[in-house]
Amino acid sequence: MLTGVGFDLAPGKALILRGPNGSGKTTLLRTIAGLQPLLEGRVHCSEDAIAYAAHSDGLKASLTVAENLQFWAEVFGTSDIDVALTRFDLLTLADRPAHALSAGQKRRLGLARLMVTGRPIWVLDEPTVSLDQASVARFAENVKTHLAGGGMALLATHIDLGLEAPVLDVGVFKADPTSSIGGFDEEFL
Amino acid sequence: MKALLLRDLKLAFRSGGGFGLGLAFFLIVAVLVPFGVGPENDLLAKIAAGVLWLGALLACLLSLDRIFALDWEDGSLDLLATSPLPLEAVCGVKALAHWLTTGLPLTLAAPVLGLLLSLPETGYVWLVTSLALGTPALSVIGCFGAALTVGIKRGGLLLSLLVLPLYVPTLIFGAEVARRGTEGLAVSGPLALLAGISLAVIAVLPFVSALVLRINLR
Amino acid sequence: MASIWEYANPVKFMRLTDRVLPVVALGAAVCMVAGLIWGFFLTPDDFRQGSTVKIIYLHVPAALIAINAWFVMLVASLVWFIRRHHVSALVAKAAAPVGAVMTLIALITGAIWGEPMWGTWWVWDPRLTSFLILFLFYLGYIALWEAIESPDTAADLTAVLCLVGSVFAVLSRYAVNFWNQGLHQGASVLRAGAVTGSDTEEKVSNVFAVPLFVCIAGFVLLFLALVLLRTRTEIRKRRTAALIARERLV
Amino acid sequence: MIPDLGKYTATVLSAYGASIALLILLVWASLRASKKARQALEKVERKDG
Repeated sequence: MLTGVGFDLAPGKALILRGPNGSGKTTLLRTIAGLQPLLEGRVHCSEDAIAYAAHSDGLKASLTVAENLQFWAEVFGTSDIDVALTRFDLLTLADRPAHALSAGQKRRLGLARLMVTGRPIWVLDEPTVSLDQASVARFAENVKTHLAGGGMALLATHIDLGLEAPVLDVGVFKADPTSSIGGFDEEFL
Repeated sequence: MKALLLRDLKLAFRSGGGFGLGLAFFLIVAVLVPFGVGPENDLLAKIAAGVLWLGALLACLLSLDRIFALDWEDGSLDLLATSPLPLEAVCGVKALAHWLTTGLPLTLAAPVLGLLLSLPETGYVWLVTSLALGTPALSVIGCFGAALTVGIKRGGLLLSLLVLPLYVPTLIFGAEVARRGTEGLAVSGPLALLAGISLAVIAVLPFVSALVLRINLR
Repeated sequence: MASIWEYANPVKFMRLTDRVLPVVALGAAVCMVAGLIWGFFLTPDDFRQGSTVKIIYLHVPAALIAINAWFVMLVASLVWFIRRHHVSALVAKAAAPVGAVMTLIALITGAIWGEPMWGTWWVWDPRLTSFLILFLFYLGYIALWEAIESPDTAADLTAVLCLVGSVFAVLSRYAVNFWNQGLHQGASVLRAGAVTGSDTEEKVSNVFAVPLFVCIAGFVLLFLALVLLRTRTEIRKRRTAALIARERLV
Repeated sequence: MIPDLGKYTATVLSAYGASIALLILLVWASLRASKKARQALEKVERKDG
């Protein structure tokens, strides 16, 4: 339910989305990831370039950490999960089933998935939820490495990750409810 | 795609996966029927093929809502939809996994349960053939129903209501093959129609399921 | 010449149906009352079926509407899918319960009629069985509409269900035909076709035919009136929801 | 005033009774839903001004 939003993202750069709850951050990210259709406008990037991570991590409780990650690696056609495990400090947990992980550990595993996708643009919705300070720092480190390698990141977050990234406040793009584009049935008004 | 198939199979076999539930249900149905209709072997022999088909169908129905609901809840479905796998392939693979974990075991178990219901000797071949041909259609149609109801809380009952009428043609032709085979009549007619339905739904419905999933993911 | 699609606009639709609905409703009432009274009081008994032939004035029109209501839903679903007119989706939604009730009437009158004719309430005749399956399709369709909260998602999903269901309904019809032939080979004593569908219509003489046509016209008009009324209800509900949503946003 | 229906009186009357009851129920339900929707809409529209 946003209107007039526009931005470019160059390789090696990140963009942070801010905005109060319900302002449309999640909707914007899902639209960019290709899960929701655009009402108007365009997204100039290939869907194949995007790795999307949302509130839920898509983990299977009865599979181990390594199996979970291996599955996504195979889906995305990559094979090396060790780097991702090391970077997110999951090596010692590799053989533990996912249901035995803490919330923060699950989150780390969910984020480690991004690395095995091998895709340049990370689209992240509140990636730091339930992470402790050390993990947040580790995650920020990983994002920086990803950017240094020519990757891009689009994050919706309220935590300062220490990234040199511009901040886009989506609150100001809120669609005027009396205009013709809205989230409800304008045809019936 | 292989990875997805292997993962789904692994999940089905691990604890809480529900594999074996369908088989157990099938067994219980076959055991309960004689209690319901009486122990006369003649009567049982006459209805065995139909009862086994109906039992297989209901056992199939039991695990349908697991096809997408679990992946929906934990967010995997979103991630799969943004992955390089086409959603049509995801639907096809999920239906295949469902068939491998329910339809195939049911087909293999059917002859054993046929013994319990004193199925005549002539019937075994055709019972297994018809189930082998028909259960894939049940899985694919069920996969469509599961895709329709994926976003609905407690959609299990609704899923049954939607899927059961769609099962009618498959059940009729499948049970007809088994019954005619048991009675020693020609089976080629219903057999061809059963195979036709299976092939048609396997070819078309994964695309429809993917369309429906995209609508639900919006 | 105004395009027919203009009436896909809710406001125009409401304005038009505001004038049309009373006329259709009146026509339905007149035809129904006239046809049923004519049929019930003023027609002779059939030499073979006695007074039960009077059930035909309910059974045949209800059965006709039962099938054609599904066709209406199918067409409306297609229009919604291709042109995204909300009114079309709502027409499909509005037609379903009417079709379901008509199916139920056809089934009940069929069973009541069958009791003295065939000596049993229910025969697994292909025609009757198909109607039972059709009734299940209606139930599933209505239940799916009720279960989904987002109206557009519900419209999309029920449209897909209607399309797929239509294919399977036709398939079931042939399957049921096939199945029953297999069961009752040569046994034609209880042939239901002789008393229910087309066979009768060929045989009915004018004495029965004219009131029957009046009844059919009455049922068609009643169906139209109910669908219009229910569509208007749905449009009002959507408008209410849209107004409340706007209020919350402002 | 009811015509002589012979031995099928109960059959014919029950068929008519059941069908007309169902039809009346359907019409009544549709009218009630329509009235409710209209009132709800009027309430919201009045508030909107």
